Amino acid sequence: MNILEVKNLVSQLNTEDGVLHIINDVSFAVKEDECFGIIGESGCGKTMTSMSILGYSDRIGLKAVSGEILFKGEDVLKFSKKRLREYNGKEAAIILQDPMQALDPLFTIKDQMIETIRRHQKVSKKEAEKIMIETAESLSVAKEKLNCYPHQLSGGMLQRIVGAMVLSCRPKLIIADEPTTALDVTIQLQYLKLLKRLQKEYHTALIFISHDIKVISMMCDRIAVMYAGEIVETGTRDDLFYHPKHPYTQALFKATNIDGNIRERYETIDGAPPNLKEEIAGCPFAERCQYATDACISGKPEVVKINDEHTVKCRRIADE
Amino acid sequence: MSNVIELKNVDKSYTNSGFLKKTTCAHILKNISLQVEKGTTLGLVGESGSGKTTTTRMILRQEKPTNGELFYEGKNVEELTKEVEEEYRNNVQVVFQNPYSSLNPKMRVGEIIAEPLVITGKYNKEEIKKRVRSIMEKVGLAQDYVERFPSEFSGGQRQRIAIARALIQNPQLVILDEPVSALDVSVRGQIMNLLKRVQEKNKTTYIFISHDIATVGFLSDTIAVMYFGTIVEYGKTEDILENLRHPYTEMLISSDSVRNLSEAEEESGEIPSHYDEPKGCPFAGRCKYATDECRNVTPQLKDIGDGHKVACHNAESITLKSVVKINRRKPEYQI
Amino acid sequence: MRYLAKKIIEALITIFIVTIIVFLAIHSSGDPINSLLPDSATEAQRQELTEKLGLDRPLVEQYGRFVKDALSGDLGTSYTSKRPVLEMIAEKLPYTFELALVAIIIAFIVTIIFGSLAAIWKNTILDRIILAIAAFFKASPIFFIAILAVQLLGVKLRVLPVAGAGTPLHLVMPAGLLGLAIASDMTTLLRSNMIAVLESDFIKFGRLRGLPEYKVILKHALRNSFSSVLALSSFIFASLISGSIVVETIFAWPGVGILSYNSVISRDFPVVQGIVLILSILTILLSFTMDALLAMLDPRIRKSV
Amino acid sequence: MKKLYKQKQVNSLPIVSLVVIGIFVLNGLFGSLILPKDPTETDLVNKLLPPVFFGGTWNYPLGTDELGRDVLSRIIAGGRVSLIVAAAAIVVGGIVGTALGIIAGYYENLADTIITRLTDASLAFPSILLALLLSIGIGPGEKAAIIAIAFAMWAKYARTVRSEVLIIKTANYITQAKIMGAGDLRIITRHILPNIKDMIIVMVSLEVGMSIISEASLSFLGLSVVPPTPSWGQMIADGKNYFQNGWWVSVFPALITIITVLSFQRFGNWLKVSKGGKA
Repeated sequence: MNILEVKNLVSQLNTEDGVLHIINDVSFAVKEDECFGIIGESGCGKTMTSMSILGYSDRIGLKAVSGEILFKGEDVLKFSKKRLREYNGKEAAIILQDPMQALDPLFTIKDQMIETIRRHQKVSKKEAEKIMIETAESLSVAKEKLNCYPHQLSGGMLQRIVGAMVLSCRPKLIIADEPTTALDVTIQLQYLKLLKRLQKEYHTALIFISHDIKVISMMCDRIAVMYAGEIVETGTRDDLFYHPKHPYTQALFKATNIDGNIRERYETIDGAPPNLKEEIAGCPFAERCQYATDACISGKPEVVKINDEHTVKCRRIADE
Repeated sequence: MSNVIELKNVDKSYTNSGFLKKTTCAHILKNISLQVEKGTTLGLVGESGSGKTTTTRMILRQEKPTNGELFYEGKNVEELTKEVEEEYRNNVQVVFQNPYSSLNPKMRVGEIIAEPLVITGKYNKEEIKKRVRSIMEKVGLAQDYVERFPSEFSGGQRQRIAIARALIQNPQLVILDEPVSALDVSVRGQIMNLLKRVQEKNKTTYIFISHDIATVGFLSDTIAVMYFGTIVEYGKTEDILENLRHPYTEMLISSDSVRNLSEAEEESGEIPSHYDEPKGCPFAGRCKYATDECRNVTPQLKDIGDGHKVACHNAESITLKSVVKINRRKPEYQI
Repeated sequence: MRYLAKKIIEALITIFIVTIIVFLAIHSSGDPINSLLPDSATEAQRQELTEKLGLDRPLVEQYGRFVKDALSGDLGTSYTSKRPVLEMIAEKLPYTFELALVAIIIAFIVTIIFGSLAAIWKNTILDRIILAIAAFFKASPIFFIAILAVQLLGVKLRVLPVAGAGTPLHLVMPAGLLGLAIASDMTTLLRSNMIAVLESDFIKFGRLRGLPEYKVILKHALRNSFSSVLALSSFIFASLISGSIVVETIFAWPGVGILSYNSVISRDFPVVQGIVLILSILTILLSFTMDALLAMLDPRIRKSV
Repeated sequence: MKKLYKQKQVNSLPIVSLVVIGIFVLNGLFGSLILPKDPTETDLVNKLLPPVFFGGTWNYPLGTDELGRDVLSRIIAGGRVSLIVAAAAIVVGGIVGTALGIIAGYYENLADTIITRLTDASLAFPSILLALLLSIGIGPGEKAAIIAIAFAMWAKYARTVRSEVLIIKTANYITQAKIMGAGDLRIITRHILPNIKDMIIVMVSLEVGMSIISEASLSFLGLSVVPPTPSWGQMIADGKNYFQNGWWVSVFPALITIITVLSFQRFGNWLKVSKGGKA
């Protein structure tokens, strides 16, 4: 059963210099304890999508124009403030990118964890402490570290503490927004493996957001590729890894030099992503795509189903 | 075979004299010896706390080594005459990681690129204008960008401006301190190809610094892997990537290449702190091949065959898995 | 702890510099004698006073004597009332202290309430009103508001006593006005700090953990933004001290301020010198306590230095 | 709590404030030429005449004070001392303060500790206290007030500029300039100054208001201009004991002070918003 379904979500961000079309008709679904990846470069709207899913869009001036976000059948966009407070942290939670900024510098780790636990579970202080230590242990965080202040700990340790804080409330859905980008490479692998194990253990759905295709391929069962506010391709990891269809996904694999081998020259994608001020009539990747035709530029390509898991939004594939 | 830059047994340590608490002393660099041949690229790979940034600051003369010497074209940097000092300044340039903080927001692009020439004071206005135009063209920047301000450019374009500024004096050595880490994947390739093209054309020597071994491998002829202030492995790129000998290099490479997570270890430990340095090999705490000897005796860098140096007691006995192949001949990527 | 030790030394050095400034300012006119004696004084009187005050000896020696006396508590004797300066000041100081203390409390309360309100409801009418009032208080000289208040509350409505001390009612107007004057600076400061804090990651993460809004604001946002206000408090305490002198003069509050005003008119220079010394030391101590408070609030500072 | 999205604040030029500032400056410079009456000439016959709309005559548009002196001309004349004080505060405070701030921030060695201690000391020394001392020393008068205010002002600039320079120094383009061999002077003039220029302009416009108020407070306590020559603070002080039947004596100079200071602040905030954006 799908724990989360995003249906034709269209959102706009109002900024000082005009309205930006951040999310254009995004649809995807996430099953119960599945790890769903969203890959895309900076400015493609992946973080904004996660903010909408968590009902935080209002605070950052993001307005959902149409579409709905069904969390276990309930539309998050229509949540009341009270309902939102139940939903945040208890049912859906987030792990932010930079652990150094994610915790209040003036309070100890213990203080902030107890605060979170007691918010969602009506337990005594003693009880909450037990849960805290137990969850921290499952993320191999030593007990005495909990009494420190955030600035005294390393990035890797802090990110594990944030993980423990989130998992202690047993949320049904966790969104990890580039959790390892700020960490050292060797620590990164540790954290990913830990997150994967706990995701299975705590039966939570995980939406993993990253710009790095290698990290996503390691972590996720199904992956969606996002470009300029639209999902251009979704599919299982093997679908995308071995036979990516959309020209942008292919270019991304080539540019990332996925097998790590050293070559004569880097593959690049010429041009730059479109600015999101105006509505894009056709396919957003049209100007940078080598197979682009006039049809691509004028009309929106419709979604083509390759197999029941693999879908592509590209006119060239549709014609095949 | 003249080395542009050479470091010999360089140490660097900071002692902050504690007013009330005891004086603490952090050894940031321990016995670093490195050299860069003219026209080649030395790759410096290391994570936070490895000392790679301090090493670059030393080569850029922003830091003085606690002991050990730095040589510029065979001459000790401390005894350089005034003219050679000047020459050193024009011949060693740097490109930093963060494109948003390495350009003065209040200066126009033309002025930024021309600044190195203006500082030397040896060129008239016309000459500067001409050189700025030609270097901008070489790095792929449109001419009409000269009047614009940095805030109007994307990360990739800003890095091109920084590169243009570094190359305008046709320097012998350019230090690239993580030039592409802050850029998006698609733009990263453009900058790397640009750097390679520039080196092929005017034989510029590079020191390429990064935490990502694959990007370093692309440009470098020789690589030095740094961990916790020491060099743990040094050699030609092929040696380092294809028959690596140090467990940390293996961990670096494996962390970067794609495979399912089952092989990774959850407990691969953390970088020790400079204030309570572990005895013996700094990597012992995280190394799965560590023996008692490793935990007590600090391994020294020793040559294990035509220039391939390793600082590990059981370098010969352990077999390490390499996942990276170097096929510089095959440019195309097949999906 | 080291942080506090360092701060104490800094405060001592600053006080030392202040004594030099005070000394130089007094002697800036070269010959203070003619400003002390009426022009008609004979040459003999002039000579006699110079010896008595030791004004003929080299400056450095005078300064030495001045500091030695100050340390031993002898700030000279007042010309007009012939009583030791320290004693006069000690008599009046509690009043000024009381006034300053109540003013600070009022200022803190007003700042916390209105600063946070303006930050939370950013760019709304409420925010604009608070900013307008703060700007008005900042722009208008404190004594004019005092005069208005005296007319309105004191004379017309006869609600509050206009002068002197005694019942707590006497304290309301002077301390209130002084508090509001300081609060105007601090409110705008707290508002801008809090707006920045509210957009930070740990507030976003706090909200996304489901913490109730009142906890996010009162516990996390306020404490962080308030600690950055404390860091800039030394500006504010300078205006507190100068404000108190003005307020005391208007409301005839028997504090050190009015004493300094009267002794300027009566040209009683040791008293002025003593008061200025004590008031500036008071300011330094106040900003030192703020630093200490800041160290308690922010663990990063405690450990850093 | 519906959060209003950051719509584009209408950031039009504050014309009113500019007009007021213009009048203030012109009046300060040339005011004495257009004085309707001699501000110091007393005329006890028509003492405490109300302003023209409250029963007074056009002869004394803003009424007269307790000695029959014309309030309007005294305000015009009083403007002079306020302008001088404001100008002195900018010149001394702004230039000296900024220079010391840059040196302290940039060189961060002995110079820094000395300057910082000096700033702390003079910050702990509100202008009123210094004025008290100076009034004993060199006697009350314009000179004492200007020195007192400028002395307190430079410390504010020095401290703010120093903290700003410390932040800018960490940016790569400064290290880049050092590596390219740029001398300290060039780095300061080409890299540091342009980046703190906006902040200083904003601060100057806000601090001018403060200096006018300080001068008014000093003259209120009789520490600034010696009585015959008029000053706004002094007028407010004199008017305070005739408030019952001569409210205008205090109210008009106070209103002028507030309006001037408010327009400086409004202009400063407008600068901050419009200038801040471009960096």
